[in-house]
Amino acid sequence: MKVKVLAFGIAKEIFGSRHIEVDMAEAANVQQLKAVLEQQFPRLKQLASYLVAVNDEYAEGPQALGERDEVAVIPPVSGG
Amino acid sequence: MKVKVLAFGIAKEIFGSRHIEVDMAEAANVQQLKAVLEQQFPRLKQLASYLVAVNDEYAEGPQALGERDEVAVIPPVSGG
Amino acid sequence: MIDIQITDKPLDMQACINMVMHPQCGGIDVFIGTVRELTKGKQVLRLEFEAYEAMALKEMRKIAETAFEKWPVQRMAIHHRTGVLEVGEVPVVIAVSAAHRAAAFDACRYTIDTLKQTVPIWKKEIFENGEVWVAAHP
Amino acid sequence: MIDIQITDKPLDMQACINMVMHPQCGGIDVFIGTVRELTKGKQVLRLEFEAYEAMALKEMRKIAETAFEKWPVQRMAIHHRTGVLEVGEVPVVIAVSAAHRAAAFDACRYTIDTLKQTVPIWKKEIFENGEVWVAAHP
Repeated sequence: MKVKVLAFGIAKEIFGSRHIEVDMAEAANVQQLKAVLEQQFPRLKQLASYLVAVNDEYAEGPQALGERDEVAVIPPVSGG
Repeated sequence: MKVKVLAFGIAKEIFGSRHIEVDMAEAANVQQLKAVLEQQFPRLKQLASYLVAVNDEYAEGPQALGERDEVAVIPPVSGG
Repeated sequence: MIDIQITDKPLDMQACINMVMHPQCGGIDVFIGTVRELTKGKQVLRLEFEAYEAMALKEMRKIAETAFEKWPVQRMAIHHRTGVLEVGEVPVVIAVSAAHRAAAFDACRYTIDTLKQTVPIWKKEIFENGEVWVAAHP
Repeated sequence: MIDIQITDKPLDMQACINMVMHPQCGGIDVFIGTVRELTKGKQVLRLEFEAYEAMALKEMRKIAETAFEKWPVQRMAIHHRTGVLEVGEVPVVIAVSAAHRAAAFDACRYTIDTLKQTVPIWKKEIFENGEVWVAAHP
């Protein structure tokens, strides 16, 4: 399946785009997505940390992804 | 000597005036002033507490008073 | 910069904030006191504030100076109103700026807490059937 | 009442305060974030704020709801700005009203502290000779 991944802040610069599409196995989970992203964009591993959100909620590694999910890479936040 | 005493809040109502004059011995102190005031105005003793200020500063009992001092009775404050 | 005012005019909150703004400040904490409708279940119609003005200004300045000693703050404004205030009106505004927000919060809270304990200002609550000087009696 | 806004227009502090005013509130605490001139000794020219807007609104609402559970507060407004901000401009305003001031202070401070940890908004500092996404790297 294709998963669309939104990128913000420095992740947008690392991806070179506000969103990218990633090829994943059916029912792949967040953990697997992170592994794929880190392989394609090794600079992600240099961040202090980053999280993944699924449908506007922070998601843990085991959470399964679907093609219609809105997935986002969340680098360290710095609002306020 | 005559000491002029300013009154605020409920003290103004107890004295029936914004200021009164009290007859005191020369070099009487704050403690003695309080005793005289409490005799003339026994309702002062019903207050939760009250302090005396001399020349815009809180004053302790032993502080001596002069005729030119600005003396004030400070009932419990409730600003803010 | 410390700005202390006692006035019988409505307080201008935005002016207090503008007064403490500073290019090196990263955070401002503002406390705004407001007149509550109810006190211990009784309907307050209005309040009257009276100040021993010269001493109150001095005591407020002392509090501000102590706050500047205790925390790395940049500017502080303390404005207190006197006279008759209706429900919803604002008797006090305290605005504090600092490079980092923790100092602004700590200093602002210290200032209102101490102001309520030491500054010679008195508040009379006026109810439908009487009035009372707040905190006067045990 | 909880009012959460993300906007690219200048924030209206007085509007935030007016929004949380309530006849049963006795105190309002307001936190105002401001853009500092210097960061770690380097001159900041301007900041750029970017938000994952839908999620940021949701996360801010969660923080407000948690604050309402933890403290007896009455109303809260959280307004965050995005886009380009100059030194002295205001990226965030948090206003909290409560019957008693302790709750307003605690809830306001909790809200800004938590906002800075969990809300997906990012700040880029632009200096004379470069720019950096704040907190991105160790």
